[in-house]
Amino acid sequence: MVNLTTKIGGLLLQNPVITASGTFGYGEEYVDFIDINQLGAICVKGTTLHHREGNLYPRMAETPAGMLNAVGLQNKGVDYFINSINPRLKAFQTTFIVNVSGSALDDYIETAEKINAVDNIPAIELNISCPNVKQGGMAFGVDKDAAAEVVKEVRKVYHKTLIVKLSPNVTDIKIIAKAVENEGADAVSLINTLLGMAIDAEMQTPVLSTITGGLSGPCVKPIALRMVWEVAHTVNIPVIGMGGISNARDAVEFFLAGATAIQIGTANFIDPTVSLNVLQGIQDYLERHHYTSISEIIGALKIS
Amino acid sequence: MVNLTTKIGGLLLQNPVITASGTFGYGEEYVDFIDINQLGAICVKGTTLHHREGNLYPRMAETPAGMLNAVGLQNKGVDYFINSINPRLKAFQTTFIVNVSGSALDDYIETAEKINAVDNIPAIELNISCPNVKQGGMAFGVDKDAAAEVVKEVRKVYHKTLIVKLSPNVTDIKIIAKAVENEGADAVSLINTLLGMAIDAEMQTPVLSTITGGLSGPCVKPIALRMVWEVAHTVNIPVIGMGGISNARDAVEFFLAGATAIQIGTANFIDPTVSLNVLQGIQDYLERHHYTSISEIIGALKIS
Amino acid sequence: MKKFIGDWIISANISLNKSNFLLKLTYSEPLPLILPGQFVQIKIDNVSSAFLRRTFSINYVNVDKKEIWILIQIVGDGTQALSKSKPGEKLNLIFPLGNAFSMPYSKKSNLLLIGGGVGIAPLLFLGSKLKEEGVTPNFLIGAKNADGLIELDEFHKHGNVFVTTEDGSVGEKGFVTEHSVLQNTFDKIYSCGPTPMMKAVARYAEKYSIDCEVSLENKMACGIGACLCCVTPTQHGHQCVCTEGPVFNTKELVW
Amino acid sequence: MKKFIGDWIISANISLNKSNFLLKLTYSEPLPLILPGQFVQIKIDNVSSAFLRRTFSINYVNVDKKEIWILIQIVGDGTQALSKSKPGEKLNLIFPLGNAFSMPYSKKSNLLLIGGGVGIAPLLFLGSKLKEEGVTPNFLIGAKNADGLIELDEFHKHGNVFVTTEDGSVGEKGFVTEHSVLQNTFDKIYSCGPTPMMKAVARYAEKYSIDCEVSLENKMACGIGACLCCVTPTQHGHQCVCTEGPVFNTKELVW
Ligand SMILES: Cc1cc2nc3c(=O)[nH]c(=O)nc-3n(C[C@H](O)[C@H](O)[C@H](O)COP(=O)(O)OP(=O)(O)OC[C@H]3O[C@@H](n4cnc5c(N)ncnc54)[C@H](O)[C@@H]3O)c2cc1C
Ligand SMILES: Cc1cc2nc3c(=O)[nH]c(=O)nc-3n(C[C@H](O)[C@H](O)[C@H](O)COP(=O)(O)OP(=O)(O)OC[C@H]3O[C@@H](n4cnc5c(N)ncnc54)[C@H](O)[C@@H]3O)c2cc1C
Ligand SMILES: Cc1cc2nc3c(=O)[nH]c(=O)nc-3n(C[C@H](O)[C@H](O)[C@H](O)COP(=O)(O)O)c2cc1C
Ligand SMILES: Cc1cc2nc3c(=O)[nH]c(=O)nc-3n(C[C@H](O)[C@H](O)[C@H](O)COP(=O)(O)O)c2cc1C
Ligand code: FES
Ligand code: FES
Repeated sequence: MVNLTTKIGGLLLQNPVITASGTFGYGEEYVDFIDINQLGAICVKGTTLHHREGNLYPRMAETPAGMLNAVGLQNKGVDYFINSINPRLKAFQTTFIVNVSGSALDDYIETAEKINAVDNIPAIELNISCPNVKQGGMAFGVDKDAAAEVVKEVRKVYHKTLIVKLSPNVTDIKIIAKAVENEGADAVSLINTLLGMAIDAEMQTPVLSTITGGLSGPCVKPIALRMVWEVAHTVNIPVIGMGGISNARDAVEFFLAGATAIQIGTANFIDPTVSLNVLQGIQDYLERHHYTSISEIIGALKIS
Repeated sequence: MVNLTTKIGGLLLQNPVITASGTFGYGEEYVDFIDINQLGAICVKGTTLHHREGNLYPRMAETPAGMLNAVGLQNKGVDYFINSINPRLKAFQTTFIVNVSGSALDDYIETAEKINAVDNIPAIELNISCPNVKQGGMAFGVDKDAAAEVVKEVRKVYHKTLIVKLSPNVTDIKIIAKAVENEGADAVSLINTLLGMAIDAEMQTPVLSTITGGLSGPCVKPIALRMVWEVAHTVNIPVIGMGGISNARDAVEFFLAGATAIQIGTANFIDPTVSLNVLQGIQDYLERHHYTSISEIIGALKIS
Repeated sequence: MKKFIGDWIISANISLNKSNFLLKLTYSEPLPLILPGQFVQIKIDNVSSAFLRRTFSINYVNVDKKEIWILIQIVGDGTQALSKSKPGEKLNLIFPLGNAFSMPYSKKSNLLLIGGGVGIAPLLFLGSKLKEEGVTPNFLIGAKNADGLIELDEFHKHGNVFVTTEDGSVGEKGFVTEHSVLQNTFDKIYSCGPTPMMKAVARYAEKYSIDCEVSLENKMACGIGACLCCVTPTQHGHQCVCTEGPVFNTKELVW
Repeated sequence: MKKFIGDWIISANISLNKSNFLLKLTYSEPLPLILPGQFVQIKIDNVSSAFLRRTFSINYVNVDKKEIWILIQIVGDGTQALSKSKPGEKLNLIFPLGNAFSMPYSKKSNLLLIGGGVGIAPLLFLGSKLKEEGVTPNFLIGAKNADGLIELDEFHKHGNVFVTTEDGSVGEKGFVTEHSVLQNTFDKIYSCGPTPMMKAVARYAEKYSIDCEVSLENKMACGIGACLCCVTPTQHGHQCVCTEGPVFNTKELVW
């Protein structure tokens, strides 16, 4: 039996397979298909200080080997999460991570502070990289000073495991990663979606109500893998890798590149059982290659 | 009969379909499959001051709806191009654009100067965005001051149509586009490849000899379209759009987003006749929608 | 309602006209409860341009045969590929998804089911259920022309059928909202079809204070309420068509 | 040599063992000149993971029947999909690509054609051509075991066949470079197979000063010299395997 446990800062996960924020609801949506208790963790939907209606429909466009979304952080706000959703989550035996989103510094701080007080939530993922809201989180994620500031301020009020989710829409993601590490992030997760656009040639209109949206799915995997590799060689905190992971082989690639855990997003839409299949596949890979622990392949890429 | 001619600075193209540098050799490679004289233009392989052997094999990895390449600007240098290749190109009736690549400012200047003296070459595409060579062009393309400087210096010695090819590996491509416009670029072309990576999970090695490489093909289309849209709304010079175009519908999307001409790259590998099929399809689209000129759809995206 | 993921076997693929076909699918296990108005998400293998699942209403359910029907219009690569699928092949489905049409309180209800184009799909199942429960439904079906009228024989099995065609080739000429059957009084209208048609029906229903339910077709990624892509504006804000719908009472919608 | 793009019809798909199959393809027009060692690029439709064309040697040409054979080993999604293709289906090919094995100067040449695994593919065509030109080739074929020996009957039609298997189940036990036929003197060796095998053959040829040509299998994007992805280091710098090769004289290679 291989050891699949993995550590993200002070947080010990039973295994390194996490479902990505915005693609797995609150986990409950998937209980008919899989035993979500077997997941390493679940990153819940982006949560903001106040209720948000999100963007207008249409919010989705299919693209080659991927999709664009422009959900725009629709959620009922952090208080609703704490009072009405979280109590139900306590029934599950997996780790829930709250994806904290915002459009202003104070929003992040206040939301993080509220989640800090929630017993059963041991970590937040600070989403400074959502491309889908005006004056949205992405502005923080693409500027090293802004990224540093939000992490610094959140760190003051948030005392559990702080994961910062990075934007791929930058010239040099290493600089942003380093900046948030310096301010006390316990881990970074990447990548969030890439800013993209879809056009309906016959209607001559954008497909999304917001014109641009966030690209995810297998199409982004090569970019995500490169960024995980770059960041893992830059920071000393754990890196959580994601972007297009659809099967165990993809996941292994991210571990080899240096990811301590991985997240699965868009692939859940095509196969709601994919996360546990990936978990099983990782275990099979480790056994086939005679490893005893997932840690043995993390960053193990051979460079000649 | 619709009017397909399109103007790039002082250069009039018979139609807006150009084959992309590095994917169409010198055009000669395709004469068995199509009449290359019918193309709007051909961007020849990246040409440097000196002969370059390029990167070690393997240089290619297939990815979901795309590919990574790490050719590394293999070419025999500008003098060889002028003396041994270009004389043959004079037999063709299409426009040849030389893609000028380099790894130092002086290389760009000297190469551009030499091409300036070549009668039958009315334009260069200044490649400040190749991700595949160490200290390579991309360093210029991701920094607005460096980009401005190389364009400024090349502009001094190059007096024909100067197209600057932009890198998508930046936080804000609009800033780079504006910077090169300010220094006298006649047009910008985008996107070059996105920096990506592929890993062989079983071998636990990178697939490419250079570890990272440039991503192209349909997978990048949403990103390319977004950048073309952003740049077209920023600069007043023509924008040549590319990235994943595989059929006429894709091409029309780029025109609607604001491209004055389009380039076709990776798709040539899958179908060596694709460029003329796209040309025919654009014509059909225009006729079907009762347009008389390609110019009528350039930037015609309807935003509500 | 519990959702499932599983492989179904294609038992028949029947071409109805140039652009419509009917898939009959059978399941290896007893069917779970499936209600009229619910839909499935089908995984399309081996079509590079069909990345996400494709969403289709459940056209008819035969519990004894462990069979469901899916009525499909060919519009793009995904539906094109499905049209070429052959009996014996497997299709992976997530099912049954979404809410359902509400069933009438009284067996005496006079019900009108208005469908246009492939939007008739869920109405056959709804009508068959109503019939089972002792209410004979009235189907009002609109199409461009005679060729666009599909499954009419099936509808005749379960209720009264009224038809309009835009070219007048069959039934009354014009749009569904112009059909003379509307001069009767109805207790409830159910509708599915192109949005302009459903909006016209909703306006008609509002005018005559008839309760009206429509089935929406928003673009979906997950189909199970996880991605929040498929929303429609309602009196209670954005709601997911895949979980709060696809059936909405038109009073709830911000149209 | 002029290259073509066109649709071929699958006339037969013959399974040879668990992982190898033979496709016979026919063309509607008279075949252009095709030489031994040349290859084709096949477009794989409807396999989302097969984005680029797949490259295969031409295994055999029958000009009269306007037919070519492609011998394929299943290694990934693309070849897997091809293995399921059915007679009557079309495949789009770019052909004929690359250079060719050089033919001997003299009809008295004693030639050895060494193939391993699916690398035997181009050697059948080469052998058949040599035979046509009056030179009886010697085929030396290596495989892991009896099951890995494919097309042996075809090779027997065109020359003398020698076999090694790693488990000794057929022919001599061991690697091709250990076979006793190598004690004879040869004027030229042609080889295609796994790189370690070809390197061993090249070392052998060098040791005994025998002219040696090998066929390389680098990863290709375009197949026609346009992308410069498929290079191999040679005495003259990087050369494209798709245009300067796939056949190289081992003297030219930097191995
Ligand atoms: C709840 C619901 C029930 C439906 N029931 C039926 C039915 O019974 N019969 C039927 O023929 N069609 C039905 N549709 C529409 C059907 O889902 C689309 O026609 C189909 O997805 C098109 O796929 P494609 O690959 O052929 O087309 P493409 O145009 O290539 O599809 C591209 C993308 O757009 C989406 N899309 C395209 N058209 C629609 C549409 N009208 N609605 C939603 N998404 C769309 C696709 O899912 C895909 O993501 C229903 C849609 C919904 C949401
Ligand atoms: C000149 C030449 C001749 C060849 N002749 C034959 C032949 O006659 N019979 C045969 O079975 N195979 C032959 N091959 C190898 C064949 O091209 C690959 O096995 C095939 O492309 C694998 O495709 P896949 O989708 O099944 O595998 P995947 O592993 O999914 O392919 C992934 C990618 O790697 C490339 N690739 C994988 N293996 C190879 C390989 N060995 N060589 C080159 N590219 C590869 C594919 O083209 C694709 O781009 C030849 C290759 C070359 C270059
Ligand atoms: C529909 C959708 C909604 C998303 N919502 C969020 C979100 O609320 N917060 C966040 O940090 N990331 C969000 N993401 C990004 C994903 O968590 C993930 O970073 C991205 O999709 C890349 O991974 P993938 O390719 O596996 O999907 C969303 C992605 C999708 C597709
Ligand atoms: C194999 C290969 C080689 C390339 N070489 C060059 C080059 O020499 N100079 C350059 O400016 N761009 C080069 N490119 C980038 C293309 O010109 C184009 O910008 C990019 O591939 C995006 O377009 P596509 O998706 O249509 O291929 C190359 C791309 C590929 C795939
Ligand atoms: S389709 Fe995902 S929430 Fe409705
Ligand atoms: S495969 Fe493109 S040059 Fe050889």
